[in-house]
Amino acid sequence: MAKKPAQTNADDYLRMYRQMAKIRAFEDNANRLYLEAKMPGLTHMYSGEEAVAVGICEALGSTDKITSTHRGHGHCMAKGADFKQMFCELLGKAEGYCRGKGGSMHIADQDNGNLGANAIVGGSMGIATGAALSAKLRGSKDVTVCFFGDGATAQGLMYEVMNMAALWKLPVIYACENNGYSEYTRTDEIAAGSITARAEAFGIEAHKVDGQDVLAVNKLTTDLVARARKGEGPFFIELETYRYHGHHVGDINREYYRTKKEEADWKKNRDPITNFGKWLTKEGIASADDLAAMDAEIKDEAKAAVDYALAADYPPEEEVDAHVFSGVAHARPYLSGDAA
Amino acid sequence: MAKKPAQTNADDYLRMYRQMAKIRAFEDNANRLYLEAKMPGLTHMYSGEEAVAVGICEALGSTDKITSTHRGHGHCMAKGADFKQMFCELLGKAEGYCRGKGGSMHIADQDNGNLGANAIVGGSMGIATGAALSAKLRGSKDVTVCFFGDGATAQGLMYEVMNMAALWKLPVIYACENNGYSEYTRTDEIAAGSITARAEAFGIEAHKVDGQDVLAVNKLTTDLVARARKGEGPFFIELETYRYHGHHVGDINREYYRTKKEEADWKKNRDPITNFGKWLTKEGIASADDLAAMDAEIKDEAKAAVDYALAADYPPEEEVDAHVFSGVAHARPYLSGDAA
Amino acid sequence: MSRQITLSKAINEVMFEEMRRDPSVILIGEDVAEAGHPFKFFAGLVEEFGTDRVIDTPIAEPGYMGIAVGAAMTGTRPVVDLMFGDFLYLVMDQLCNQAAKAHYMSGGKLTVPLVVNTNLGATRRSAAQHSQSIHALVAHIPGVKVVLPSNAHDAKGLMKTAIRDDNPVVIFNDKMMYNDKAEVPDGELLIPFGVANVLREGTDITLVGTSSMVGVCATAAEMLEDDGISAEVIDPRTIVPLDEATIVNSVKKTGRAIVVDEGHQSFGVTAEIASRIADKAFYYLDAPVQRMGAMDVPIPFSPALEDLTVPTPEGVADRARALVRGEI
Amino acid sequence: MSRQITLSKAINEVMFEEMRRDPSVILIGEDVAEAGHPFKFFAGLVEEFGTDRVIDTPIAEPGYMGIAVGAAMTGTRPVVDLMFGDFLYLVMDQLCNQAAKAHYMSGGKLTVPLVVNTNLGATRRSAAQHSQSIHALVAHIPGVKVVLPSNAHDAKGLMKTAIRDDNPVVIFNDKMMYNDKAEVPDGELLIPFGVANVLREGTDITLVGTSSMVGVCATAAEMLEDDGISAEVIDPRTIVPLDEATIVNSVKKTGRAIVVDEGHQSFGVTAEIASRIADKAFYYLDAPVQRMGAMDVPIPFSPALEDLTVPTPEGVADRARALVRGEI
Ligand SMILES: Cc1ncc(C[n+]2csc(CCOP(=O)(O)OP(=O)(O)O)c2C)c(N)n1
Ligand SMILES: Cc1ncc(C[n+]2csc(CCOP(=O)(O)OP(=O)(O)O)c2C)c(N)n1
Ligand SMILES: [Mg+2]
Ligand SMILES: [Mg+2]
Repeated sequence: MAKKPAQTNADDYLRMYRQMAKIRAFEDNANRLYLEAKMPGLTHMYSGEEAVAVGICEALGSTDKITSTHRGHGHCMAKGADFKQMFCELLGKAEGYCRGKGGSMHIADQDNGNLGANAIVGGSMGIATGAALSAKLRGSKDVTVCFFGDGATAQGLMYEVMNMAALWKLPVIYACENNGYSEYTRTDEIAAGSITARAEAFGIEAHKVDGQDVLAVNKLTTDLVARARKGEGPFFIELETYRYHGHHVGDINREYYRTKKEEADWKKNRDPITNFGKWLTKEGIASADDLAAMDAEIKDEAKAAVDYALAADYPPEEEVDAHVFSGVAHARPYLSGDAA
Repeated sequence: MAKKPAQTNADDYLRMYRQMAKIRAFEDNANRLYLEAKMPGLTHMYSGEEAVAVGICEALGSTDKITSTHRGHGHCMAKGADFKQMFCELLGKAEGYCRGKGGSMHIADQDNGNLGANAIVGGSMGIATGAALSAKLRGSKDVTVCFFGDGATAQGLMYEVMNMAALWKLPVIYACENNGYSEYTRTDEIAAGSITARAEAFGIEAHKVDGQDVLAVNKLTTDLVARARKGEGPFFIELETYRYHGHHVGDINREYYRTKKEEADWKKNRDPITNFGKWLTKEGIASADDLAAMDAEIKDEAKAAVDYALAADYPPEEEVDAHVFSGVAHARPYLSGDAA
Repeated sequence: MSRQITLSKAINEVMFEEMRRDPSVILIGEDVAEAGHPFKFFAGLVEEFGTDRVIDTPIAEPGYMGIAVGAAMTGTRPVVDLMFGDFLYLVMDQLCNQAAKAHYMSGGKLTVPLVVNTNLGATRRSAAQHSQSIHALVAHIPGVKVVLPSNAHDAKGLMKTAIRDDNPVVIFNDKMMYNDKAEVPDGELLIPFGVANVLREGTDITLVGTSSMVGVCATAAEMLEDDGISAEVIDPRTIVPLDEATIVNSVKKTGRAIVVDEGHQSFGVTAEIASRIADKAFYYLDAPVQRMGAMDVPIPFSPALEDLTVPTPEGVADRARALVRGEI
Repeated sequence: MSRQITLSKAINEVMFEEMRRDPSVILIGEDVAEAGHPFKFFAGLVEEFGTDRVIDTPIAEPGYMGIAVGAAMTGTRPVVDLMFGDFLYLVMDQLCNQAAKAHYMSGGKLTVPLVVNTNLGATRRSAAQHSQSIHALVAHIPGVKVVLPSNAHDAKGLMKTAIRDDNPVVIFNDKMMYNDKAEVPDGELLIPFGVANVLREGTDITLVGTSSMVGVCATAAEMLEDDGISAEVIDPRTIVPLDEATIVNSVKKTGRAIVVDEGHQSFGVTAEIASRIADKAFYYLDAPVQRMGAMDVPIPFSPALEDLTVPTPEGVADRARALVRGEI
């Protein structure tokens, strides 16, 4: 694990704020790209959940690993990704993190320890657990965080890998982002009993935390990461949070499954960025003007990255059968036995 | 649910004894057929676990359903199957329950409510839960029991279907036959935490019972079945039991994973048939001679059925592509578009 | 009475009509009730039939697939919705080891009347895990019937037949076709399995297309007409069972064939159909049977790459011209 | 140094040699440690390499397959044992949606060096859920290599290549072959993928056999020799990638071909290979390419029925004679 340079708390706090603001800016731009029909396909917005990704990823070093979800932009940014490569990927451009081959639902950023978003709900739970197994076997101190939604707790894979993680004491933290919905269905309609009790039944220590409070999330995670490094894992965290947008950008009329009042209430009273900004000013760490300046700077940076990505090139046609196999330049001739 | 005729307790007890003795006799013959190379393939012996199948199935009516496992002869007999058709199936003969197509690991006996054994560990958990859903939707009062081993608790499918069974309050009882081993591995090496707590975490009432005590099993199950019929299900039972033979008939040298002493101990002190026989004589329900006579009669019956099955015909060759599709006499012409 | 409706609407009608006709028909899947499915084709069902028969599930595909198998064995006829065909991988055990084999393994005792409603098709910019056409996998497993409607009319007639079939049937609709309209009769419409549709008769070449590729072949045939090439276009409609006779007889007449399917080309549907043609029409062939499937790569997200992976009318027409000219 | 060992022993040697050579190689599966696997081919490994590298798992195939994918992405080279090929259905999502696509979807960033060691083959009287040969399913998915050894020698050389490959590779050994012996060199043996083995040269007909069917074809070729028919026998050894040239060139020479594989015939391996031959050797063929796969039925338990479902040497020889005599 690459160690971060020593920093004052104030720096940490400001970086957390900045990271949350960057995620929000990214999503606002992504949504606009969709509305202006400049984005291929659909995407799932992380807005409202920023404190989860940032609180957790700020407790990790750059060689620690995460696995992400269909709602993954936040995780990716929080783990250190930059605007340009992310927007390029979102638009299918060659300079994207995955050379345009992955898109929104598959952004991976191996250099920062992000093993990839996943379009299969729950699909990365094994991968995260395997990364933790690998760290343990290789004698690395890296910890892996597996992000997934409340909806993913219905997937059997989760119980299979939690069982093994518990038996083998793996340095993995399962982070359940409970935003109250899976698609258009409330969590209580799809999850019987108690989510944390399910982890506990496998002998895994489980916690519940307010996912809108970046400091609470960060404090808990920092503690659990340290313990996981010492071999005390695995752990489970359920984070109560909320997505501001629809299930995906095209999910506009939501009233049949949740009220406008509920949405307004979360935005008004529980916004992770606003509330953390207030706390920063109250504590005298930053003035309102400082934060406004930071917001403006981030918006400009995002805008510039969007413009860059819009103008960037698509991958050349010959890349279509590259990267099918590692070590094989082009899959098509290879598959018929030509050259190995 | 077809109601059983009213009976005295003594009759019930003697029938339970008889059912357990029949299972033991079946397995002894199956093992002999294997050792004498008269049986195609391998099979998994239920000997030692008889009180589980019998205690549970005696609490069910004939239209109640069960799903069974690779170690399924006991469930099948306990649910009402007869020797002849079972031995015929075991030998791949046309008069077998499945016309020889299923064999030991797939015996199904729909008429007695047995939806089939399964060679995929945990593979029938969805089927059992679906049978319960169907009963509920159709307004039938049938209850379904899903048999599976401790090893099967590692399969994610179990958690997926328990979640739905709990959400939908289905009349299903999950019966975990914990015989201490899955193949050659001790249960504590493959199951973290607590098995019953896992069910409880989904809001499912869970019980643990001595699987060698047919009366205890039967009493608990009778109670839960009645409650399930009233819509209070699902339920979960963990039954502590033991298999006397190896994982399958070919698993002869077992000392690397369990001691001879442990095996001897279970057989001597916790045999479900011996102990229940002692109780019956102590209570004056049957004399030792009565029981010996019953045993002898069962042995003869089993022997006759084996001889019958050995002499019986294999299915005719033209059946090979029958039963691929319901309503299609022969799959081969059908698949190429000839006649529907 | 001419009436144009979308494929989504056709599915919707089938469900209404069949659920009214037969109370044992139930619908199971994610967000199929109040939400009426992400693609909206189940709108209104829960209001009429209630949550007992229109059942929203958690995101547990193996679980509810297994539940459907058990429910099918015991007196109901479940229609299981699988939101994306790509999720078939998750239910393969329950579909292929359980549903497909139960009737056979039980010597005919158990039956599993069950429909899986799912989809195939790329070019929605949905990337590799939401763009697959993996119907060939299911077609390889004995005991499952495989239905590939190519328009709203057939979607209705085939789905009704599927729901009344006593076996597991998997229906793959093309995602890109949900909003395409066709003339569809109101009420009863049953299309038998194993009967191909000859969309267009021709004498020079046979184009066999499935699902999304039927339209591609039809467009290619029009292009070819301009060149004076007469193409016969055949849509098998079901690949298990497969109407071999119609296809083979057509090729016996035309002497040339291209088989087009949106699944990956290697080890896929084009191989099966092409090799049956090459065998049964061997002595009538003027040129080798051609196969055009999706490129053997995971479907890329980038539009610039994705569009290269799927056969196009131009590509089919080019290949046909080359065949007719004797260049292959 | 002539040395005959069984296929089981070959697997055992590979694991010892590769785990010694490369500390990042690990073994994961059910009862692979103390028990040394139900088929015993991992005996002794845990004693030398310990439970850190020889890892017994619970019966959770999707789970440990997923774990292997993550471990492969992060510096280890897992060999995943899947006790029966039939359990592939359970791991399809992790294998086909995750392992197979990660390298591509990440634009080459992530690599998944992973081997699945599993099997195929019927006639063990194990019934429908333990007798399948479903390698065609995996072969259809881009991103996975598929290896079908037909003897102990190739099993060793191909498995070593697989472990050193940076991609997901699935090896299917024939269950009936675990105890069959062949001459196998001690120590290093690497057989490249995509290079077919011509077992026997011939001039009248080409028999292409895979895995269990290589022996069947070889026996058939001997029978045919008695009739004065000279058969060339080719074992592709890997079907992804496929050595098309060797097969096609052989058929160009002989003018006739039969493709034999133990997977179900429809939508399976025989279709792919036969249709490539029928295409690429079209102008050289004297008769239609023949396919012989397992019958399109679930494998029945009863010996009287099971033996009817799989191609036999007699059946292959009969078909070959008919072809050569121009009866097909
Ligand atoms: C295996 C699988 N099933 C279904 C889907 C379709 N789907 C995509 S996101 C989603 C809801 C996920 O809910 P949750 O896990 O709570 O995450 P959230 O969207 O709330 O962040 C569903 C059903 C999928 N992508 N994968
Ligand atoms: C999905 C699957 N994985 C592995 C196997 C191989 N197998 C057959 S029985 C068995 C052990 C099952 O243990 P348990 O569930 O405890 O049942 P028991 O044999 O003890 O009755 C295993 C691993 C299988 N049949 N199916
Ligand atoms: Mg959610
Ligand atoms: Mg057990």
